[in-house]
Amino acid sequence: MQITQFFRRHPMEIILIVMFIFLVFAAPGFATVNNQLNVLRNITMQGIIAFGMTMIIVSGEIDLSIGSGVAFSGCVTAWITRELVDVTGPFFAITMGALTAMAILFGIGVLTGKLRQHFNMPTFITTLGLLTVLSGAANLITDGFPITSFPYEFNFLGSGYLFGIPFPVYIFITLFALVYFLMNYTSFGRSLYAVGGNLEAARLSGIDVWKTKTLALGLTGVFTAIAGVLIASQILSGSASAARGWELDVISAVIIGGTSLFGGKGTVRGTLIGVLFLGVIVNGMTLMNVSEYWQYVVRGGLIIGAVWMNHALDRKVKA
Amino acid sequence: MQITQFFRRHPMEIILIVMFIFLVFAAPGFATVNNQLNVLRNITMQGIIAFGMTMIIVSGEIDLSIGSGVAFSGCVTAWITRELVDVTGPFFAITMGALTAMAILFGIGVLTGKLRQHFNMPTFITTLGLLTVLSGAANLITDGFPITSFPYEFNFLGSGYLFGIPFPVYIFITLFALVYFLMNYTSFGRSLYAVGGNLEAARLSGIDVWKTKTLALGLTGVFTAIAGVLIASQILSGSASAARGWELDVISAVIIGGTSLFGGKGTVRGTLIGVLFLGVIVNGMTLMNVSEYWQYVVRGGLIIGAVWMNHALDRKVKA
Amino acid sequence: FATTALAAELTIASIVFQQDQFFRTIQMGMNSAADEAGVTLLEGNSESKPEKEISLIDTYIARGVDAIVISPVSKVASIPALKRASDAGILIVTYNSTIDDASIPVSYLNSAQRDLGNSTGQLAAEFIKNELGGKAIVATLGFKALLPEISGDRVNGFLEEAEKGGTLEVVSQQDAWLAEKAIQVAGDIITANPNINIIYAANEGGTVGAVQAVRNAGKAGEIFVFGIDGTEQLVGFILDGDNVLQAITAQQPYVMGQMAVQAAIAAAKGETVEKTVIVPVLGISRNDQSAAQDFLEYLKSL
Amino acid sequence: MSAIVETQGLTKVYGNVVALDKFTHRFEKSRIHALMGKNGSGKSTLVNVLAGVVQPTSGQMSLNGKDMHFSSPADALNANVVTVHQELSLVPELSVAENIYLGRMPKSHFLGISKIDWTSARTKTKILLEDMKLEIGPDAIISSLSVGQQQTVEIAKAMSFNPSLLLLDEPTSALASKEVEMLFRLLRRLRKQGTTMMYISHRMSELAEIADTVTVLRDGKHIGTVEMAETTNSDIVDMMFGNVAHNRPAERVSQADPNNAILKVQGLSRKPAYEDVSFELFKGEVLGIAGMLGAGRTEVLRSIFGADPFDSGEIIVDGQKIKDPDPQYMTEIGLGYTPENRKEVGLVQAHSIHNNLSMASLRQNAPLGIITKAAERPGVIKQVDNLHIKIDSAEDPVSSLSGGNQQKVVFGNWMNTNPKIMFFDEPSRGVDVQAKQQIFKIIWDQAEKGLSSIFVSTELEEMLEVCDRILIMREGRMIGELDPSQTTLTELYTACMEGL
Ligand SMILES: Nc1ncnc2c1ncn2[C@@H]1O[C@H](COP(=O)(O)OP(=O)(O)OP(=O)(O)O)[C@@H](O)[C@H]1O
Ligand SMILES: Nc1ncnc2c1ncn2[C@@H]1O[C@H](COP(=O)(O)OP(=O)(O)OP(=O)(O)O)[C@@H](O)[C@H]1O
Ligand SMILES: [Mg+2]
Ligand SMILES: [Mg+2]
Repeated sequence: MQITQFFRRHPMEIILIVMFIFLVFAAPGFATVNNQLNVLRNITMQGIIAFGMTMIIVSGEIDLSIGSGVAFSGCVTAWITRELVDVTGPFFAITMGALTAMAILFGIGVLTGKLRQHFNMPTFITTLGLLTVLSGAANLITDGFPITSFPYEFNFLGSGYLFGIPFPVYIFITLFALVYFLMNYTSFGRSLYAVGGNLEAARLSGIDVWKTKTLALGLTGVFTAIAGVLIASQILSGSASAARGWELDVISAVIIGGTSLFGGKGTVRGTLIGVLFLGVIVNGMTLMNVSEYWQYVVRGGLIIGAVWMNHALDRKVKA
Repeated sequence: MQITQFFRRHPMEIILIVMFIFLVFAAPGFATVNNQLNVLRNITMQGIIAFGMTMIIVSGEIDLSIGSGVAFSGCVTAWITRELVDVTGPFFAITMGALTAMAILFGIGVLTGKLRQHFNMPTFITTLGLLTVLSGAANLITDGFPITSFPYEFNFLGSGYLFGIPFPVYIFITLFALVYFLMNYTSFGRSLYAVGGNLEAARLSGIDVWKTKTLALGLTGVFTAIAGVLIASQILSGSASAARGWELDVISAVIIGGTSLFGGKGTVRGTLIGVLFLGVIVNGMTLMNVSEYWQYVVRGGLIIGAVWMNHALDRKVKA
Repeated sequence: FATTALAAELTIASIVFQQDQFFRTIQMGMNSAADEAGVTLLEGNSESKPEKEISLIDTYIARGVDAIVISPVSKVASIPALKRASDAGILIVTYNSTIDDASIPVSYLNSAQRDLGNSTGQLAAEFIKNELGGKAIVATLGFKALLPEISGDRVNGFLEEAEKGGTLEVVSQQDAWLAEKAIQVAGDIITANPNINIIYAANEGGTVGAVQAVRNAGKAGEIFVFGIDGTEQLVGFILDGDNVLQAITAQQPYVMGQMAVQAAIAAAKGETVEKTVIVPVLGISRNDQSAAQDFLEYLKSL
Repeated sequence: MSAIVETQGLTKVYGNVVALDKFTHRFEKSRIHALMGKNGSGKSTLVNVLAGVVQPTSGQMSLNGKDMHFSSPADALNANVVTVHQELSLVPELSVAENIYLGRMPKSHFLGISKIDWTSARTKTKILLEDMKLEIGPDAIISSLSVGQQQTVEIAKAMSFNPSLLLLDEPTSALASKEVEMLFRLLRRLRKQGTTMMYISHRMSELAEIADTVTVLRDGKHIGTVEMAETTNSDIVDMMFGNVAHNRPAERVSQADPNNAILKVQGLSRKPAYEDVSFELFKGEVLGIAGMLGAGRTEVLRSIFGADPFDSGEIIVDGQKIKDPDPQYMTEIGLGYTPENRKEVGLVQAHSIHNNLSMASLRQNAPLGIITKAAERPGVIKQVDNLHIKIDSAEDPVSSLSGGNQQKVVFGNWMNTNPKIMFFDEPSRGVDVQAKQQIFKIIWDQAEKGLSSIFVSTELEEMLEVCDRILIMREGRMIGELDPSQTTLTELYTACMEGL
């Protein structure tokens, strides 16, 4: 009884566990500690952004520019590092670069929010335009060639281990906790839900709806920049071709986690499950050596299937 | 007075004309008849789909799978042609192939609608999953190699001329007229607006809201298949890598044309303008030999700028 | 330890960076070599994205493969992950493209990207000298936004050799690597520069598109296309009577795939392998129809 | 054109709530049957079942002796069963004409192709609207009309069907006297033509005028049916509430402090909605603004609250001039506003009752930006108790409440902010008699504690009952002021209609 209740209320958790158990037996090397740490590290970057995206989508908006945003911020960081490193040394140079990238993407998020506020421009289209602009900008910064200005030690950030756990995982957990706190225990977080649920009702209740949306967009910009720096650290360079197409992966993870695209409904806990789900699928299929083409079919099918299950069970609970 | 009125009501037309005049002077060869015909042919494929997408978006849904849909239908057509050509001759084989592709994509559109109806699955996520599935399927059909089963004559469909005008342009115009008629003079078309504007009100008024949405999705599937066949004809093969990323171009065109992403508002005439706008940008920049990276920046910026102008002027008219 | 391993116990991971027929053919070559030796071959695709590549490599490290056969996405961005793999005792073999740190791969097999451009360039130089009177107006189609380094090598390699046939005036350099996009871009270029007489496309999709665009414009016999890659469709264009596609340079992906896996197996068995292996490229020109015919037969036999 | 409706054990269950409980009754033809009952008693549910909007959990219904099974509203419409729903159901972006003929636009044929005949749709709409004496153009876009006007469009739409059974769920809740008269004229005409009608309203005064029978529901059960001619209002109230009713409000003394104008408005204009509006609101006062449909009351309140802009004029709160009011700032300095259309802008329908009751006080409860449910719970419990909101659990979505109970949530949301000044725009819309009294009592209690409020209602009786002072608004202008204790209903009505 209790179990079926749990199942109905948390279908994604169950699906994830079932898939996990299946892979333990079916995918060689899946169950090793090393591989699990790997999965964690691999989902870190998209996961961080997905946490931010959850806030955006709950608030009733969307951000399609994050793929280019990641590449852009890696390139900015690498570029500033290259310019400064001889003068200031690598540590300061990289810090400056990363902070600049965060500031720029925060600013772009805020600008997107302002365009929404003052001109009612859908974030869908603004960020779609930005996807192209930022990709072009990243290429212009690098002139198409990866900028390799980082010292080898920088690799630690994205690929190093601390107490046996990949370093980025700590960032991942910290940001998850932060967003969890924001969404559940702050007036900003509550406002996200209200604003996404009914903009006008929220406005008439004295909530600063635009500040709320804009902040969500800006914060996600910062998260995107962090992911970009981590990627740059992993590949030890700023590359304009990184992270192409991530927007769709990240949004998928958020939706799989039960967040409603129409706004007003969703949890970052769900997003965590969604991120793990996608991460485990990719890892499992690679380990099982599923052919490239079938991977596409299986992955798309599983996304549809998972969301379908989510909705089908949700209906049952309600009825 | 009249002119400022027109300007305010039809900002995109004006932007388009201004850009056109600019290009006449700035882009070598832009003003030639040949080039204009070229632009027309180039926008045909995305344009056809954009007409369908207008119906979908007005009805309050979205389709993100069309890029893969185009590739898929080209591959299906090529594949069936290869299997049948020796038995039936090329004409019948290609016809069969094209019809099969249309039927499959129509079916998938209907299925998407049914999932929305019965499980409240957002079309955003279903079609996002399909984007991946169809791409995988196209690759499985072709095993990664373009299928070159078409006779040279088939090239006419996508690249030939009739009375001095590229043949696909006739298809483009026919489908535009069809969608225009549907959206303005049929119950189905008006239901699209009602359903997208207020689903519950439409339902209470006795409109079959799900049939309306489903039909829009199915029809767009057919249009996507037609575009796929035209592309296959142009490149004389079925290739799984064709049309990647089109979904975003097509949606951009629809939004630039003034259709609201929230449903209930939009015209196919606007979409035509949006399609022309994007087509002319690409053509103009190529003619001016703008570097690839700058093209990205300019294109994204122009999309944002155009939609911004649209919204800014719209406000003025209302105030 | 690896030196005493039996081939049958080996697991080799292979990574391509794109989903196209070139890499598909490489995979077929790899498969045939793996089957022959009875080793397990895993297949992955990094989709030209450095972060996806890292994730694949890490997954294969976790799975404990014996060797990774890879066409790295970037000379530099791919180093850290491959170094990690190498440090974990996994043998690295690079093909098609490689990394700047030569200490990591045990072997590198390649048709140098520049050679590809050079080869078509040489055929073009000859054509320019003989048919165009030493003067050519040229446009190029690359894939800079996708893979800037390789695109640069192929385009510049072409121009460097083609110049030897006379004076070149390069009027347009654009990106277009998918056929349908290349039709549009090449069509636009032809409109902008009606006096152009040579279009060079640096990959298969671009070449198909360029040929179709010239046909669309009714400029067969006035504009001549030079391309890269030897596929059935392109060889077909060479054999076509309409005189549009003049020459292509085929890599030998099948052979390259075979040799890459063989090198990995050999290294895993402790045999010495060549540090660098150049897989020859094959220029195919309209002037030598029988060679083209032979090549087509070869393709069909794969 | 006529219809006898019979229901047999009709039951509708939502989760744990039995909204309609074995409802069995026969509704005779060519009559107007009033459905009465307090908020949440199941009236709308009955209508929704008859209209095919929801399917009954069990039970049968029949029309003229024939079983009817409606699986969708379309089925009901096909059987000539037409409904005016409690909540507005028009498509905002479309024109009046298209909304009226939604899904059944007139067609013409050309070369064998059937296409929509726009001219005919416009003409037919024009005739229909003129017949109803409405001054709305067929091409007007719905979203540009006031709520009252939209309500009349809905009625026009229902009329255009020539219904044999017409279900009216609080059609007058957004209408003023003139439009109510218009509606009643139409209903009488339909009755003469043989149409059977069910009529839901919380306005007792309307029953005598329009209803033939009264059917009372309580907790989803059929309590009884009486002939209107043979009953009195207090009998009906007894049936509705059992014997707990009849707490007429105590006479009250105005708490207004005429020396302390907490809110001053001077020369506020935004043409064409309103012009040169000036008035003062005193501390502790309940100030009414009366006017006909579209007089501009809502617009003025929204502008003061900062929900809409204004062109010129001054707003002074507590002696302080407010430059650019916006809802957030106004909330901060102690204003509150309950909007007239709760469904669209008053509530977040998908969210819990808890969240809706805590929305406006969010920032008050989170001085450092940090908030917990526990901190909000006392406020939630207080409002549920004070307002007798009928809920199962505070975590249920507010959309599961009946219309009247939703209205109470809107009200409670603002009470939780402990406001200094409140604007109540149609606070009693859709609220049953008893709940209405509760709401009024709270307004008065708060006034005693120093709350100043502006009260707007289309029901003039109510205005007289509640307010200390009434301003009259006509066509966007303040034209005068009345003392309710010195004014009869007729006088107030005349003032609104024709000026002072
Ligand atoms: N969709 C729903 N889900 C759950 N419960 C519902 C739903 N609709 C109505 N109810 C419940 O059914 C009961 C009857 O509601 P109904 O809307 O019929 O009342 P009503 O008599 O029309 O009240 P009012 O006068 O306030 O409009 C209420 O307790 C309400 O909470
Ligand atoms: N969104 C809008 N766009 C254009 N005009 C509007 C809009 N809302 C209201 N109006 C117009 O402004 C005038 C005042 O409307 P308002 O809603 O303030 O009237 P009201 O006195 O509150 O009456 P009601 O009982 O209808 O709410 C009306 O003529 C109405 O048509
Ligand atoms: Mg009701
Ligand atoms: Mg009003």
